[in-house]
Amino acid sequence: MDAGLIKPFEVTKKPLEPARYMEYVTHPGAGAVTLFAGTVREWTNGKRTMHLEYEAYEPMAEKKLAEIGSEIEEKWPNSRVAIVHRIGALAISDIAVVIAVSSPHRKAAYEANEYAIEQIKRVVPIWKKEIWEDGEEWIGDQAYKPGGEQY
Amino acid sequence: MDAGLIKPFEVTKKPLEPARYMEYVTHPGAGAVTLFAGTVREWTNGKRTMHLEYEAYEPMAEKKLAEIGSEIEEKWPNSRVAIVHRIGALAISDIAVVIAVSSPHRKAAYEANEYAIEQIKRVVPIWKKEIWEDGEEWIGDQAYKPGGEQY
Amino acid sequence: MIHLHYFAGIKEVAGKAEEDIDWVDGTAADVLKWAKKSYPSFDFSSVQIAINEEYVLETEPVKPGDHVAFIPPVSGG
Amino acid sequence: MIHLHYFAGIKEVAGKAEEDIDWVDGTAADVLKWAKKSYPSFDFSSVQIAINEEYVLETEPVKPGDHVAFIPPVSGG
Repeated sequence: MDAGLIKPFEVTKKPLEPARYMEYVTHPGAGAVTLFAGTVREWTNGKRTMHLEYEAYEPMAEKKLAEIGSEIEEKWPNSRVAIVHRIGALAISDIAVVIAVSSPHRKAAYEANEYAIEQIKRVVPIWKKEIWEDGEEWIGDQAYKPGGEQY
Repeated sequence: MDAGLIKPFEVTKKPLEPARYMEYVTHPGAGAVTLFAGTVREWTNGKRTMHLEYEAYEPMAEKKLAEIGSEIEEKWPNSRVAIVHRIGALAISDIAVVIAVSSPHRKAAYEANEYAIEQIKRVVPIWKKEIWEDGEEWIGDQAYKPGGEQY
Repeated sequence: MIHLHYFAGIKEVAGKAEEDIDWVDGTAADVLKWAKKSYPSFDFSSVQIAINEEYVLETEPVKPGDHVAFIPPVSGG
Repeated sequence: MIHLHYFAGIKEVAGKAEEDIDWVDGTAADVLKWAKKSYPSFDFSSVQIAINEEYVLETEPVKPGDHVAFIPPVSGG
């Protein structure tokens, strides 16, 4: 695994390898690395998901992921961040998103990681369609309102 | 990597491979996996660490790690947990501890993971010696008082 | 001319991911009005507009050559 | 006889990781008293006692055959 060739903020059709992003963010000043992997869950509210389809406005999504990374590196000094999102068809237990954050101290590493997933769900133009046995639907978690209170 | 052969609560002299523990906790009911890696930091309060030595009361430490896992699976239903701690000599950026938690939802996965590291630092009989350029010292983060308020 | 980008449910209703339309002058609100008229079966009520990959208010001017994207509620992660 | 276990700084002061001592009857506090007398250069003030791999209060009885561990403040993670 060559961590040097990693794109730290990427939207990709390829399966995600969490270990590569952990290695990418690890550095001698880090005492804590947190990693979040969003995985495809089979059952949601009693409904069985067969698979998911993710779609993105790719250039804007990558730009927004990088912005979240910059915000984190500013809010939590000496942190390092990588955020990658997979698109296309994903099966149960596949990893949709990986967020890796390193920090000198653990509290910041947890907080910054959670901040990243909240921001992704708010502003990054990526959509998920759930495909069940008897239908399918594009899921809209929440609307982004520029100038509104969410941001 | 054969996740089937993993010991989910272990104290070991071998380098830790985080990906194995992520895979171990991932299951079709999980929508979120969090992983914490405690890494050896070079600088602490202006003092340069050359390396660390970890020591454990191994059977008791593994028992305590498993207890933390059971507590988590009780407090956060449908979570799955693995916690492993490395002992012996560790170099800068080596991983000392890995905590992997899966849960149906992300909030629980973050909370449970942070709970695990707090408990480790409180009750698991593992000790770290910092070796600097000009000396060394066993580090005592905090004392465990049975019957006291910490637990 | 401006370049329009559709995603998720809008893309399915429009039957395409992109299209170019003639454009001289106007705001994001005007583009949205055009889209509502062109694809009446889609509910645009919670759709945001991005111009050249940046979220904008509906009062933002749209100039020829701009990329205008209709962003339905996102659901990544 | 009971089996004593030392770690970290205590192990360095004792010069050994384990030792067995004669034992008929007493509590964890009595074992601690013995250790303080045997290794006076170590500060036992924040040391906890575990009997057979479980933390105990100092009032806990210690029986022949028990494993008694001196647990200085832990620093794992």
